[in-house]
Amino acid sequence: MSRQGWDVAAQARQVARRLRPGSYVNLGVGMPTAVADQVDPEQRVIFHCENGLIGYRGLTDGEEGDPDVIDAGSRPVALAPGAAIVGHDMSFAIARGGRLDATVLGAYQVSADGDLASWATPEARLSGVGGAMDLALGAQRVIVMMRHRARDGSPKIVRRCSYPLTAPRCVRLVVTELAVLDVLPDGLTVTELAPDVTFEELENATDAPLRPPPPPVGQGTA
Amino acid sequence: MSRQGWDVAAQARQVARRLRPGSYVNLGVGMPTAVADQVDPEQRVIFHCENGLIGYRGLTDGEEGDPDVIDAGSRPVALAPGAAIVGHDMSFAIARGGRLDATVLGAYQVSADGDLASWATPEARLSGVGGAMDLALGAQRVIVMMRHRARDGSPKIVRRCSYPLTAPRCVRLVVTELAVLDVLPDGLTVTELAPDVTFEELENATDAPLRPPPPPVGQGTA
Amino acid sequence: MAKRTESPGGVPDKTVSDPAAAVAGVRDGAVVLVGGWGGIGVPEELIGAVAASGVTDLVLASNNCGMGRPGDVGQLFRNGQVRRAIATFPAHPAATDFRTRFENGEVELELIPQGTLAERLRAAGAGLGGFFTPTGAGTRLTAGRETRVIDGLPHILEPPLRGDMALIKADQADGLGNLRFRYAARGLNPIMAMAARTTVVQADELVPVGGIHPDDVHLPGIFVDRVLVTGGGR
Amino acid sequence: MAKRTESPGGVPDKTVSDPAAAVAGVRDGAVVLVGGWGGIGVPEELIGAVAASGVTDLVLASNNCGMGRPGDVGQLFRNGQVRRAIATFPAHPAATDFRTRFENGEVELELIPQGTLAERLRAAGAGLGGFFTPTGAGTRLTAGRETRVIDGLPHILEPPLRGDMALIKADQADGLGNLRFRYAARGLNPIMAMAARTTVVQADELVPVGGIHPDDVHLPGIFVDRVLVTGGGR
Repeated sequence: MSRQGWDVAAQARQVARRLRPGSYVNLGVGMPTAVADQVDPEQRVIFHCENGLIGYRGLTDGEEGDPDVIDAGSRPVALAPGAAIVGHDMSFAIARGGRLDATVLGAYQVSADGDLASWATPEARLSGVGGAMDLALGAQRVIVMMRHRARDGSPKIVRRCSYPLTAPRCVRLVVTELAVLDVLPDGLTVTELAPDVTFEELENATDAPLRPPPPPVGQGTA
Repeated sequence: MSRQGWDVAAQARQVARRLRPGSYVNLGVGMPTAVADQVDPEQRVIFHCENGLIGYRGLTDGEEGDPDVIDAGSRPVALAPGAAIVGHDMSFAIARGGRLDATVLGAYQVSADGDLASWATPEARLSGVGGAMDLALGAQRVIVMMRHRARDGSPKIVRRCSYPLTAPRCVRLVVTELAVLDVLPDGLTVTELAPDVTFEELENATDAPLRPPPPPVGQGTA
Repeated sequence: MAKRTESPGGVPDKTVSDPAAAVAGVRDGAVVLVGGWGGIGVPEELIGAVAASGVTDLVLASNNCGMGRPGDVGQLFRNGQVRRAIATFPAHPAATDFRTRFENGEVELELIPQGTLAERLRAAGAGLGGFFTPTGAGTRLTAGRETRVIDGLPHILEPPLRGDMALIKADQADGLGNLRFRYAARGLNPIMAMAARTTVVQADELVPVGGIHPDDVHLPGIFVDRVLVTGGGR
Repeated sequence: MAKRTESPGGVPDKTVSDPAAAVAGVRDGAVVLVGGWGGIGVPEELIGAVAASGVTDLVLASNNCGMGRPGDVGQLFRNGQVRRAIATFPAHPAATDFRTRFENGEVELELIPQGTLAERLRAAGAGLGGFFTPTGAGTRLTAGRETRVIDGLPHILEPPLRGDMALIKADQADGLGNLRFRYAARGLNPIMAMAARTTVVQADELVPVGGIHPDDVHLPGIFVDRVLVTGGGR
């Protein structure tokens, strides 16, 4: 079965182009690590990893990494000019202290009012929390990058999370392979749909009310 | 009036020779700073200053200091081989965390049970505390180095401090220009008298019971 | 955090051209954190700029309240710009400007142990709500404060100390605000930078971005908003 | 703190000759802190020495519970040496040794957020009695814990996390135990060193005393008791 919507690189580009130029952005484990590979260098985004790297970039084709320079997924990356290294105490001081303009995190579920569930499933006895709670709580803007549905097909964007929360009411933007959604005080608004996805398909894949994207420029009704 | 007892350098040597070889020792503001000049380099004591220097020594005659290498009294000192610099957060983590084998502090009063009063006089509206409370509380061994009497002639070693405390029951050793005294669970014991001082003179200058020094070796009564 | 500027090439550049621009936005009533200890690591140009700005009613957190040196925080007391001082060693004999104001009842003083000052600043920077420290327990300095016995030892609950603006002094800075300090001039400077909404650095030397090895950055630029290069120093 | 040895010349020398000597004194029931994150900064020689020592009933604090690499903490679970694990990410797919013990009820798990782990270690090293953090408030992970609303935000009271022994990995060490770490291999290693009664370092390289510039020491030797030089690494 071919994947509907954006591939991971395209999905990462959707995240990347919504990062403010010159801002400090944490990339969490899983899918979000791909954002460092897809960002436009002209944006001069400075990527933070919970392990203490501040200022890294994805490797270029064929570039060899340093074993001690890895991202949240233990994947080799490279230090950018002006990088700085800190220990975990300082790395999480940065996170909790509000110095991150944004964090991009994976998730199991996101609710219509921005609750984030990303660390445990209801049934599993064993789970891992890592740095997600500190990041979700401390970053100025929490961006979730995830598949739109779980492996069993169930929606991951829901009215109310059934999975244990990472932090309540923190998510501001959700980027899936199907769409980009803003979490606004009055609900979820679709900002952009992947080219091969209709609003009705998106609604069917989502367990929460959605407002449609604005009409393309020049095709307004007014 | 010539000073009775040890001069400051000799008094500092009395402190210095009681520091354990290879130990980490903080030197506080005032008279204690002189200890760095008088210690035997063979003892390999590593001096800590609250400002974040770990591993310094007094300047040698004619040696020029670096303006950014100063002790607790803002006096130029020199870094020893293997020195390390930390910020104040780490410097006081070291103090409170119990990593200092000893601290040498000045005092207004020391009580017979080791209470330390070193930061405020009862009458002054304005006083300064600096790092004394953290050091007195955290160091494994608190050594007081001070004049035996206040400027007005009143004893500074007292049954009970009338001045506000820096920390209770923390002082283990007191070195004045007249004598060296151990603060033991059952009271003050004189370990050594300055050559020109008698035990009776010391008792007259002290407002707490004193036990006399042991007889010199070879002249015991047994 | 202050708005960041960008140079034409798109590289974030936190350098500013003059002391007034460095402290722009400091307001009456602001909590200002000023680095320096024992006369070193003192951001004299920035203190002078705050003095020149004429702001008043400041809450000033700093290790001392002046040591009688022309560029130090003493001038802020002399000018009557400070409402309240938070310090560990305000009683320096040469701190006459502070002393006069204090004795006339024109300045309040919050006296705190140096390790507690450091830890309160760090707690603010680290996004913590407070901490329990054994320092000062059982002394006049903490009378009436919330106390809890932990592991048999009384501890005082200390709140974070946040600043609206931090004025700090570094040895080297790059355009991203990565900093290095020199010997004991490090002091309170890094944790004050962490604790403030807007952090302004006076640096002796500007180095190119990449000129500080990543492992040798003492304070990452993420805590720094503006850098004034003075070329002074060593 | 462990007793320090001295070389014949009187210079304190914290180097030890072999892994067994490095971890000497580790006892049944000890709280052992083990550095490393994501497979780097892992003190493999020291973990191996604890495995070989045969001690049991350990409380093991470490970011993960193994990642399926031969030298990592997984072997301590395989050997049945651990009673309780304190970790942030124990669920690595390759942590099969831990998972088996956990699912059989043979190992307890205390799962804590990574920033809280870091801060609890630092609090122990800094002689603090605990701290309030907003992390984890309102989640299942902190259910039943002491909570206080500070500045409108619920905070959890977290206790310090002290170790009997820390096993850490550094890039460079001198004989006084001054350390440098390499890039992201720094991680939890410095704060674990601060938090333990006895800190043991596995260093890739021994440099002469004075070989690290004082401003470039990442962790001062005052926190270090023993150094095992492996010559491994880069």
